[in-house]
Amino acid sequence: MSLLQREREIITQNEYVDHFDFEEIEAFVKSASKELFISHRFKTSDAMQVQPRGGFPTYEKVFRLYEEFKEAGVDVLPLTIDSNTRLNDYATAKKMLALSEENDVDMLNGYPLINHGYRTTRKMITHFDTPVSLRHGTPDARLLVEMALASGIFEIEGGPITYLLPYSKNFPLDKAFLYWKYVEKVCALYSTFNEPINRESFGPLSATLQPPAIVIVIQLVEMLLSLEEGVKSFSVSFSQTGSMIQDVVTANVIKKLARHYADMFGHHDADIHLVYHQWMGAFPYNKEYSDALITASTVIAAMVGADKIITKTRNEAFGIPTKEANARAVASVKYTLGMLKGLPAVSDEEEEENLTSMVNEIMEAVLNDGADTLWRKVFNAIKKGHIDIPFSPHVINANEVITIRDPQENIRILERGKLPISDRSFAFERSKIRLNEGERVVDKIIKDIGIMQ
Amino acid sequence: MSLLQREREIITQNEYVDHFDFEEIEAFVKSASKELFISHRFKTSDAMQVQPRGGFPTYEKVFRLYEEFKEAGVDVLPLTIDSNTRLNDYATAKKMLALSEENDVDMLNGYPLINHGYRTTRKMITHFDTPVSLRHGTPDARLLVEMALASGIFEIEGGPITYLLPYSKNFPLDKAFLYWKYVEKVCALYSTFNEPINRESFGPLSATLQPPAIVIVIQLVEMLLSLEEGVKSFSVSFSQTGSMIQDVVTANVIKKLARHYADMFGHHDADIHLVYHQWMGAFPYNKEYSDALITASTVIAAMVGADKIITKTRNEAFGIPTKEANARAVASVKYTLGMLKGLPAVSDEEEEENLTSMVNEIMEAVLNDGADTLWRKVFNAIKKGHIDIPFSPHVINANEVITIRDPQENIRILERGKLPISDRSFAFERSKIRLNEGERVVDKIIKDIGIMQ
Amino acid sequence: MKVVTGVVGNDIHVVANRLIEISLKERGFTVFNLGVNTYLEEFLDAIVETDADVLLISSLNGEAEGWCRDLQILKKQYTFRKDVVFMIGGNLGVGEMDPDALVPKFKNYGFDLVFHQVDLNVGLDTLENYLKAHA
Amino acid sequence: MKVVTGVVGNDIHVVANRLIEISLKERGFTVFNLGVNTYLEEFLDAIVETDADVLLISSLNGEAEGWCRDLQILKKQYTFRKDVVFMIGGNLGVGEMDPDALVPKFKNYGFDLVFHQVDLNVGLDTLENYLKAHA
Ligand code: B12
Ligand code: B12
Repeated sequence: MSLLQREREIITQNEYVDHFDFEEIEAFVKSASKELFISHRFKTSDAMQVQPRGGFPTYEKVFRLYEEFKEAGVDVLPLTIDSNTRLNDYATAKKMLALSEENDVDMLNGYPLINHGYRTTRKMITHFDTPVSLRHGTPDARLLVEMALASGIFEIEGGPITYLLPYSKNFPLDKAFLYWKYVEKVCALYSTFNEPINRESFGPLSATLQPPAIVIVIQLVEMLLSLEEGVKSFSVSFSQTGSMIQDVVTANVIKKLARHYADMFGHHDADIHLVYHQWMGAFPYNKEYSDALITASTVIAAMVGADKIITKTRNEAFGIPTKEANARAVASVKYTLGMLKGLPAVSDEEEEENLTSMVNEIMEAVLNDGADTLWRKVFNAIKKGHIDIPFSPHVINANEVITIRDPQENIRILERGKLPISDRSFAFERSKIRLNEGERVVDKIIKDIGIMQ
Repeated sequence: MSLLQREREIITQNEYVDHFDFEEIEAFVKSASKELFISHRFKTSDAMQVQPRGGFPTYEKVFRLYEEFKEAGVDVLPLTIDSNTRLNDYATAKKMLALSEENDVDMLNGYPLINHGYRTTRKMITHFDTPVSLRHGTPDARLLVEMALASGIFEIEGGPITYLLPYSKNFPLDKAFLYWKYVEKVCALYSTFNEPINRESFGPLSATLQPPAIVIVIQLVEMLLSLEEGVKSFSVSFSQTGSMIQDVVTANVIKKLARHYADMFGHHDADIHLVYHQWMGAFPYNKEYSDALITASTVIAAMVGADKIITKTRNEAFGIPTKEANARAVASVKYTLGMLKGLPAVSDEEEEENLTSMVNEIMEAVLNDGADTLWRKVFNAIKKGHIDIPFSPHVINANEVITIRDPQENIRILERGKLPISDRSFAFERSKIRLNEGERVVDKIIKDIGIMQ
Repeated sequence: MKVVTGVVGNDIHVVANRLIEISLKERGFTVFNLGVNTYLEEFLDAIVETDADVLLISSLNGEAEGWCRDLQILKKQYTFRKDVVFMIGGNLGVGEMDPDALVPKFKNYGFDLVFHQVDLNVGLDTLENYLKAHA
Repeated sequence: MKVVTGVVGNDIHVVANRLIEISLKERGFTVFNLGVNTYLEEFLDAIVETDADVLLISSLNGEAEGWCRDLQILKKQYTFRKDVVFMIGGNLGVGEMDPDALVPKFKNYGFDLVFHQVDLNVGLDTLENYLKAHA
């Protein structure tokens, strides 16, 4: 028995888990419908895939949510996991699930996949015969991902950085790397059974004034860490910045560099896709404006040529959306994408050059670290502040980089902290910034956070 | 007394009109608030001006409509005239206005300006102290325009071609030219009193598969006919084509050529503006999709760099919108424009070159006609089919040009009829068209009309 | 079968009218298209002149009611075959209307088939079935 | 005046928290920011340790109710000044809630000032007025 398999047996032996029948699961995946694989969909369709967010505690409510989504023309279904499960607290999740089932009140903010188990969940997934994407935010997602794959969920979101630095205050980063290494390995293994499992990184990070250079670096390293373990289909992602041209530039650069670095590391056979998140920052407290924001961001997604778009709802500022609001957004995004035609190929050479330089400068610093493995290099880069995410709640994050918006609402680096970018790149960034006479940086930041409100 | 003034006295002596006090009107215009002039607004603001459509029979209802619009942040108010007035049938308009006032039911589809008179209407216009745009569709608008200007309405939409060929079956075209000549002259005269009166042409035409080359030619000739009489501020316009790139190309070419032809005819001092109409064709029977269409078209307006946008509503497919639906669209368009930033400068050289050539080829043919005056040359061009509007209901229109959409939904010329475009330009157009195996043109046209539904 | 068609009143929305002509011809009808901006009398004259089987009126701009309420009276002044089918469609109200209220109203005015915001082909299918049923 | 602040429970929405710290300092308060992901006991410990005048809790992700319903019980286990102002704000419900129902609920839990989906500065203005009134 391989080392990995021994680990898997331990991980899946858990008091909240029914016996894991690895053979049966392998047989299931081998004969699973191609329709369940988003990697297959990417190969066979040119259309931008539309995926909402959403999850409820009970099987019935998720089932009804999926029905609503299907009616709205959804391409990819989400399965969002509750926060107890994310923290591996299956006992609480079990209790709350029972309460939710008895009282018809939601006591969990997502689907407790461990407690439902793969035998039950698979029924739903195969019933809808549509790709499902696992949305969680779990630093230790080993059991969760086993359960997801066994259920027929063939896209796994997350990564050691993107699901940690924006989502956690003090979960140890080195552990996160090792737990995700396991996840990558299992995904790679399953990818040999049928169509590839698709892994997706979470580019929005803290969703607040994130500089594209840092977002791209993190996308690239999570991609490399995944491909290194044998994953063959990977989606890099980012979220709407607030400036149309910055979105376009970010997309052009990330597409180019993702391919470049994948090839550089010998992963010529890996498929790489681009996912665009609709505005992830603070939404307006006005549902009609939120509708407009959702449509405008759909137009931009089409312009940047994303392979998948992840949608928001008109309820975003208020709270967790109803299934109706969620389906409404899907239908409206599908309509917009269907109607939008004649999209121009846009670019801005100077901006693309500068962004490319910054990403390459940081990547060089990361890769030149003395550690023996890639994950350790990345770990060190974060510790050194070479990778530094504004508005991360995590204690390991340097929190020295400060970003503000220029007059076009492009996000610019005002303080570079320990970012290993060249003076030239930094000067370019600074040259775009305009502060009004007497305007304080903090007031500008507050304004810049609220641009969509 | 000048010839024009003699004409004016005759026109304004009408049994439905109270005494026209030309001196008092001149004094009013001379001292009128600059805020009433959109030409002044264009000079002093960079923001895209937002203007809805709308009008009701009674003073009170228009007043309440304006209040609603102001609350939504409107930039330019519309005054849409009822169809009896458009046909100079003031007797019926009077009767219907009385019925509307008595019964609180609208018996007219717009505001009967002649019956209300300028003394009353001016109160409302000056009260709101916001530019008002006259929207009518009247071939003989002489009295109507006198009344509008005397009321403080300092933007006049329309033109001899654009308000005739899409709006009428058999009103004589030569008369339309002469009546509009009068309108231009009066506008020019008033332009010397204070800020210039702005004239605006109606580029959407029949709003159905209109080829940009024809739209632009018509915009140019109406502009020249207006500037020729001394008008100093003119807006050319067009409506969303269905292809983002075609909108951008159309805007780039029309801006360039409008300036070019104005200068060529010596009108260096004329200000020229660009107006973008949100989708003017068939709307979806789904209000949420209509919202999305309205937002997407706002994004495009921002990309083409329009000076003014004219909005639609979510009720478009159903019928005349309520004031609430109308104000909602204004608020949402204002939000979208405020939030959209970092717009790229887009262009497509090859397309722009071809469109420029087609417009110049047609313009050359028009200007080379043997007639002595510009309006006669244009009249002859229409009679000869050198200018030919698809889906015009007018008997004089040649109806030989057939347009269909290419795979990017660009509108392309399939049959050129008598259009004087070169074989090269025509070949370019044809080269873009793809008909599916066995697909009939008429089925394609039906599909192409319904792309937004 | 002969069909007289056109758009009633001061309405100049010509797009549907062009499509109607094409569709009717395709379905094998002989079409007399009076175009937009056609008054009720002109339609009735045309029925007489052409000995038509069907009158197919469009209205889009909201004028339908104003023009059609006197159809019954007008019909009496003309002599034509009893079995001429009167049909109207398009956008039959001003503003947003309840279709369930509009249809009976226009049937009262003397129309056999009434279509408010109904797709053309659905309408023409219904017409063909109606003609078969009454043949 | 000393303020203890932070985000309660497993909530990691840090943006408002950062702004709160800055705004409080600007208004002249001495700030002890416990950051995101802070449990109720930690807040109460900090009041004791710092002898704070105000406890300002944020909650964004909908967990507020779950964490705060036992505040009264917990308060009894601690000894601190009677006049400490308890304040909470952010997004206090799951899904879309009626603010008129939420505010009394949280007042019952033992909060003096409750702000559901209310702008930060409005909340801080209210706090300052409250402090003046109770000085
Ligand atoms: C950015 C964001 C994120 C980022 C957070 C990054 C980070 N580390 O900070 C990411 C993407 C990581 C994230 C994750 C999650 N999020 Co989140 N997120 C948002 C979002 C879009 C904006 C929040 C924000 O930064 N706003 C800007 C700041 C300045 O404003 P604010 O936080 O609203 O605070 C203002 C006021 O509330 C007030 N205020 C705050 N505290 C206090 C205190 C007092 C006393 C006063 C007076 C005022 C006050 O002052 C601020 C300025 O006016 C909101 C939705 C929205 N509002 O549009 C959802 C939202 C808060 N998130 C939500 C959820 C559920 C989550 C998740 C649990 C699950 C998920 N959907 O992925 C996760 C996990 C988080 C966890 N464990 O808690 C929900 C909460 C649901 C509810 N309450 O019903 C929201 C409302 C989205 C939604 N509609 O579903 N999120
Ligand atoms: C294009 C258009 C115009 C163009 C018309 C160009 C031309 N000459 O044809 C222009 C810009 C010039 C125009 C002008 C006006 N228009 Co207009 N226009 C439209 C628009 C956007 C699309 C119409 C269209 O071409 N649709 C495509 C065709 C193929 O579809 P259709 O006409 O809806 O017809 C379908 C069905 O109704 C059906 N059908 C039609 N007839 C029949 C008959 C039968 C028997 C059956 C079964 C089916 C059937 O078959 C078709 C295919 O399915 C509509 C709104 C909309 N629908 O989105 C407004 C609309 C029809 N217009 C309207 C109005 C008021 C006007 C104006 C009076 C005033 C103004 N707002 O400017 C003017 C003046 C016109 C006049 N004197 O009549 C209103 C009517 C209001 C109402 N009924 O309550 C509408 C609904 C817009 C609105 N919401 O205010 N218009």
